[in-house]
Amino acid sequence: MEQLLSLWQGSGLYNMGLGQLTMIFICLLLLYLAIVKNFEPLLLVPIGFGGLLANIPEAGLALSAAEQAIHFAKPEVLAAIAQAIDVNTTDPEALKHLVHEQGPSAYAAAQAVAQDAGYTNGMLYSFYSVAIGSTIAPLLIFMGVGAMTDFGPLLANPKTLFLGAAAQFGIFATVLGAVGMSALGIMDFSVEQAAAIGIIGGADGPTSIYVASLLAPELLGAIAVASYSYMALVPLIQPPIMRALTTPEERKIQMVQLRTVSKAEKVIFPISLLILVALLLPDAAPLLGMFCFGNLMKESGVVDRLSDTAQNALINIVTIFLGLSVGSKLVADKFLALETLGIMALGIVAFGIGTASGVLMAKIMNKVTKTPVNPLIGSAGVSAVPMAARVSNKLGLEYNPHNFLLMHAMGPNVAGVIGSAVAAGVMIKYLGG
Amino acid sequence: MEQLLSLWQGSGLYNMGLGQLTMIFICLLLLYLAIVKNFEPLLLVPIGFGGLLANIPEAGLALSAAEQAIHFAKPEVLAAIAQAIDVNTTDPEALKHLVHEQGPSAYAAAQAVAQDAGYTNGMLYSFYSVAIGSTIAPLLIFMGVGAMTDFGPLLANPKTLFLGAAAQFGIFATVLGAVGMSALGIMDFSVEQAAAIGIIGGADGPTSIYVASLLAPELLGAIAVASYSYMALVPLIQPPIMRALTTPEERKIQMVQLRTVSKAEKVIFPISLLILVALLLPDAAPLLGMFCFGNLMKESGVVDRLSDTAQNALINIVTIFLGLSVGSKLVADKFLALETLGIMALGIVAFGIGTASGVLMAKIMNKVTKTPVNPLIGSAGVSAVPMAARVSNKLGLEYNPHNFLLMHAMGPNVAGVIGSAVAAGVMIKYLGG
Amino acid sequence: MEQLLSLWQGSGLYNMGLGQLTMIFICLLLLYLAIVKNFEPLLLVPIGFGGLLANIPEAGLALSAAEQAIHFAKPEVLAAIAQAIDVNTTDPEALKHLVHEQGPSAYAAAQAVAQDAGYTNGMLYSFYSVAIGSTIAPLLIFMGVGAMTDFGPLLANPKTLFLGAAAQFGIFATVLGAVGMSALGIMDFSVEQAAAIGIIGGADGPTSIYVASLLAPELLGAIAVASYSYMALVPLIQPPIMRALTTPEERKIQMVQLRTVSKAEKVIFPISLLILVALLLPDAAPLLGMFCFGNLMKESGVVDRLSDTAQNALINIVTIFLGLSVGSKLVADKFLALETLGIMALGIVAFGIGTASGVLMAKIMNKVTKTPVNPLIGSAGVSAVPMAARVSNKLGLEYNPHNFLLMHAMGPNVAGVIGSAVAAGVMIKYLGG
Amino acid sequence: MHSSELISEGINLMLFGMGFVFVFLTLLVAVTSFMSATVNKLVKPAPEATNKPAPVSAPAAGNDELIAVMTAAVHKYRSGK
Amino acid sequence: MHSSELISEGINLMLFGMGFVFVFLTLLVAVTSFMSATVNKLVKPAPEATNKPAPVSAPAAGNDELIAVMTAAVHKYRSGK
Amino acid sequence: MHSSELISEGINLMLFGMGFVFVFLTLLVAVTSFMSATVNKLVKPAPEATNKPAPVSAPAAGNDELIAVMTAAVHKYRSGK
Ligand code: NA
Ligand code: NA
Ligand code: NA
Repeated sequence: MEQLLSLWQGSGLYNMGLGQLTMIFICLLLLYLAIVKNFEPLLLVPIGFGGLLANIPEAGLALSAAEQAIHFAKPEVLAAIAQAIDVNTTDPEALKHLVHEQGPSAYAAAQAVAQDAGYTNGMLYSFYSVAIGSTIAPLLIFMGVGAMTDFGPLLANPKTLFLGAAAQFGIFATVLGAVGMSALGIMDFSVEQAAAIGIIGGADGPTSIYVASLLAPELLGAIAVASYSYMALVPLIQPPIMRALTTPEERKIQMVQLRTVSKAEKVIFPISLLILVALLLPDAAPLLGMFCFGNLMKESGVVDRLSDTAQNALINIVTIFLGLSVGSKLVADKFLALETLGIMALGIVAFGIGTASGVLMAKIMNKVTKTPVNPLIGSAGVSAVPMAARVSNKLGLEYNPHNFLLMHAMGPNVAGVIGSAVAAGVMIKYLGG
Repeated sequence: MEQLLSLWQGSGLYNMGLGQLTMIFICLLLLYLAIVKNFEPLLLVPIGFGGLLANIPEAGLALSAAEQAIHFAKPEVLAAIAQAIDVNTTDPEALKHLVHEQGPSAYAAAQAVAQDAGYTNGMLYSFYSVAIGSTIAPLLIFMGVGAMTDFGPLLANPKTLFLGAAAQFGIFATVLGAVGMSALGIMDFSVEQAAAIGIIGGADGPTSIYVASLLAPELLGAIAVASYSYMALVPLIQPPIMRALTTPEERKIQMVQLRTVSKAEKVIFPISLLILVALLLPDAAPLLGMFCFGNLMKESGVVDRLSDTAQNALINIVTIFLGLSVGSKLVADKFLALETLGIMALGIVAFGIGTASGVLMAKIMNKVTKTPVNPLIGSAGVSAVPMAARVSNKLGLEYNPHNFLLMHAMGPNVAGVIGSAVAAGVMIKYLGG
Repeated sequence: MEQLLSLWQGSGLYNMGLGQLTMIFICLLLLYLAIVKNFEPLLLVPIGFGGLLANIPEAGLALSAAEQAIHFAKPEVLAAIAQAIDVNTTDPEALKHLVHEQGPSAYAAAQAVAQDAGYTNGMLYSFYSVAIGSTIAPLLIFMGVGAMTDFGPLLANPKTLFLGAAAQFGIFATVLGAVGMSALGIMDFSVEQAAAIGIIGGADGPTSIYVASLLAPELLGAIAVASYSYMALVPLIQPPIMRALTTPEERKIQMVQLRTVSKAEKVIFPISLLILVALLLPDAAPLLGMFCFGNLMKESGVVDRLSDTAQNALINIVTIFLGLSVGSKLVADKFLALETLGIMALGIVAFGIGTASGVLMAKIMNKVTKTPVNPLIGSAGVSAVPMAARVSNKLGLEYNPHNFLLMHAMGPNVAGVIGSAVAAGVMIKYLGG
Repeated sequence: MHSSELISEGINLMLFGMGFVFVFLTLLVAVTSFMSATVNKLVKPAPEATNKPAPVSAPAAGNDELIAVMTAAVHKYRSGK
Repeated sequence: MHSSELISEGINLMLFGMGFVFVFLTLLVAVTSFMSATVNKLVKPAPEATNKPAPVSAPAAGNDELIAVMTAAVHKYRSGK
Repeated sequence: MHSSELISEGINLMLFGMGFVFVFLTLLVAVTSFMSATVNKLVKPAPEATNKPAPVSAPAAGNDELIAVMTAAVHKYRSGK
């Protein structure tokens, strides 16, 4: 009888909180968008499912041993944890936060106490620590993306790098917006959080996750969800902005055929880029270093088996764990906050401003240089590879059925990847250093 | 000369114990069964080879740094370890056990002492810690199995879930048998150990390993070997029981053609199952969660590259490490015990009772409902996917050459996987909580 | 303004040292050799790129948290580290070395201090710890190589094992050379370092890295680079030696057709080899154990999916991390030393002596036994699979266009792999025990 | 643990365990049947329609030749193959 | 942090950030253009020559039938496929 | 370490090392030859018989069309492909 009762009291139904219920619906919505509406399913399926797992009451899959110990709140364990992290309170709610604020050594001590008391890390917590806490997963994804990227169009027309630069204005404008909202008292974002939110405007999932894991891990769930959702929405977000800022004549501009790029150029480019990073912005080295490494493996042509693995088995394995790990951050007390609404709002603003800046930059370039640039490719500078380039192409064809902009738009598109990684490096340098 | 002597005294020949020799023969037997007799070779080849490695004298591949330090028994190191784990003896035999009994922190302290003294973890010990100690390997195998499982036949005929439920009686009857043997003084199993042994009757390798790693890691080697051996023997174990419990007429029963199952049902099923787990039995969430995740990746059809990786590269990599890690538990002092014989005996009883329960449940269902159920598919409820379903089919054809039971038997077959995962969750809740 | 200054003072250009600049050029040279000259690109591309990353000023990608803390040298952090490792100095240069010399516990304490002060492990340092510090990466590469190796030619003519034995003389002669140079005061190698350098003569990358990681991690970068560079140079190094030691008649010797080898022999061979290792040299068990495991997976024919993964996805993933990790050791203060020149010189001597010993052993065998052995296959005993066997074949064809030596040379070639793994085991036993 | 306690623990575990397994799977039968009924009512015929969402199916699709031009690998990755 | 400080931090970050992004990418344009010009002067026509280094291309190559005889897997690994 | 010690260590290592390598590989020659002789006596002709155990070869095999019906993936996994 006692056991029956314990089974019932340990069941999810008995323990389900309103927050968890809400989060479960949100995760089901994410799965719906991913599976039925094809919203970046590679990430949103694992993220959504990870979110479901993280919100199973009492399972504690997203909690560390110490967090579980605090959740179950046996007085003697609470006391031991309080002693281990050298605080005076044994209130569970207070300890929940304090255990993370006393530095890594104190946290390790609390973990040891909890493990001695029989608690273990939840599965998703372990995934998160290994995949994101160590920053390794986004870096490996970036390596794989590098191995899939063709810099040919960029090398044929390096000026499109300016479009990739301009589109990063979305990032920094959003940072300003976020601190502005905090200054006005609407939200309560720190500068670090504002920076992590801004990077959503970079339209690059792994970059967003990498920056958020370093500067604002508490917002990582919302930032990743916003980032991938808006990337999926690029075909809806960008066209109105592109139309508003261009005249029909501009949209019909035909661009000169891209020159052929030699193999040697393609091999040397990732090395040049890395050296430039090394000289100017060491803080972007992990991100751009792995990106260049992946690209060099591809372009060198002598390590095809490594390049294939980086593009397939390895990136797929990492994507599974990255997604589940991000999902572990979709727990009610972290996600169901006003901040998440702010992040969603700021994220779409960031996309919009980035798109606009790219288009306007293309118009400026048209004023300054003689080779014509169709401003529709400017919007591809936000990255969201290759969706944004495809959008440019589609709009171009609408106004001039012989004007294939796809390859032209791939230049700013990959430039946008570099641009937001550089922006990420600046922010880490500025705020994390 | 001195070095020659040390080489000789460090050689395996000089140090070979009778136990290790016996274990080497047992492991060779496992390899023989796997390679020549095709007994679940995917697991038994790595397990057998891991067992060989683990029994190499003096190599200590299956030992932690602390265990190696205790094995080599330098007095000052023993004293330091004794102090680190706060016990009064420096007797190596005693320390060997005590070092594991003083909790994780004490063990970590002993490890630090041993590492400072120059000892390192053996290769297989490291594999075990990462793969099984963390419970990650069986969970990833389960994810891969989920991505390979087709719930179509189950969805077409959900009542076959009852067969999967009934077959779990083998598990619980065996638990009772194990505690009975202990009560009679024949064996000395704790309830936790009895539960881990019972799960052999679930005929599901990863579930067995997962439960054993949580409830009775000291028996993991024997349990895994029994589990996979008996799964390979299903075509020998089941038919006599199936014949004994059915009449020729029953065996000839033809079942109605299964209806087509829509894609949407297949996509929603793993999510429904997960939510039911979340509501009723959070302790089964890691196991069934990963299973459902794998299945959702497969059925959603939008993340084929992740699903392919989960079914191939990832599950293969994990299988290699899981097998070697299980092999690390095939060391003489843990395996060559009366308990192992008990486990082997109980394991086959579990399979037998499970088979019988499934068949009998099908006969009961035939009494209660009007749609006919061939009782031969009941035995497939033990899982052992897809071997048990194939056995049902083969016996069916013997008595009625037009009666193809395979697809009908796949329903209870996959239901058995869910059933034993639920049983595992109950035991973890009941005994581990 | 302050921030601009900090950006500039944190840039690579401002902080670039001469050593780092030199190392960057060396790494570019390695990439050039790998990509353009096809020098073992599978390893040298990741090693070279890892070296570039490791030498980015201020990025500290190859440094642990403690090393970074010492590099940035905040007085209070230095004091805390000094206290943690129980030394009296706070001089950064001194601490840099002391932190590694006080044993693992002290190092862990220093790491904890550094992490509490906000420093984290560099990316490449983490890769190195997981891949090489744990010795797992070279072992997995060896498993994959085992799964790719065909022992057929060796089993058809087991006497070629003597050639593989003889060629290991290069290893031990080089050890003697290295200690000789130290005795003469030209270099300053310890016996452990000499042993690790000698293994270069084994012409086996993973064996070299494994031994170096155990006996002389501080030389690992130079040893790995020498090992792979000389393996790529085998077609230039070996022919002159082979010509000098053989007469034209000897080079024309035709060898008897190899007999067919049965599947059963191939399956039993890796098990026999492992048992011999277990009986005689437990210290070679990890290396040869994983090699035999890979080969058994391949030859058993019942676990093809595991064998395929070991030969493809898994070995590729491991190669990427192994290469980057080795690259992390190409930092100026460790690589730009006289010792590196000594290692390069000794390495080529080792290759040369090994080649000569193999050829001479073949000539001796020709004196002793009646079945003729073409001495050109003796050089293949150094391993460098399959390059050295190809060189034997090419030289043989030059002198007798009907004399195909390739399969005959594969015997000593794979024997050389076993031989140098045994040599590695002896050294680890002798020096590490 | 006394042998009688051990036995009673075993019996308890058996009763609770089997009971729970049956309750759980019975509920699963109910949920599944209900789900199937609902889905089949809503989705109705064409079960193959949901079956294969066009591999790319991004709103921008349609101009297939162009897409073929695109960096094949990135494309492959994004489209979830 | 005071709200005015917060705003000024944000403005600083925006100015430095966008400035740096432009400086960096401008330099990259310069480096890339220079690199392309140099490479194309040096390497000249046949861009496909460098493209596909013969799969083995070890100095020992040439006797292709023989190589075909070789243990296929080891070969495949070493040749970087 | 004194240079004379160092040298003598080096000589020791060389002697022991080469000696052991030869002893080990000589034993391996013996073991291998004995193993091959035994195996070839026992297994006799048909070397290809052992070569390819039927891919499934589970006692239940035989009705191949049926097996083809089975969930392809699970089957593939279990049969060790
Ligand atoms: Na971007
Ligand atoms: Na089961
Ligand atoms: Na060798």
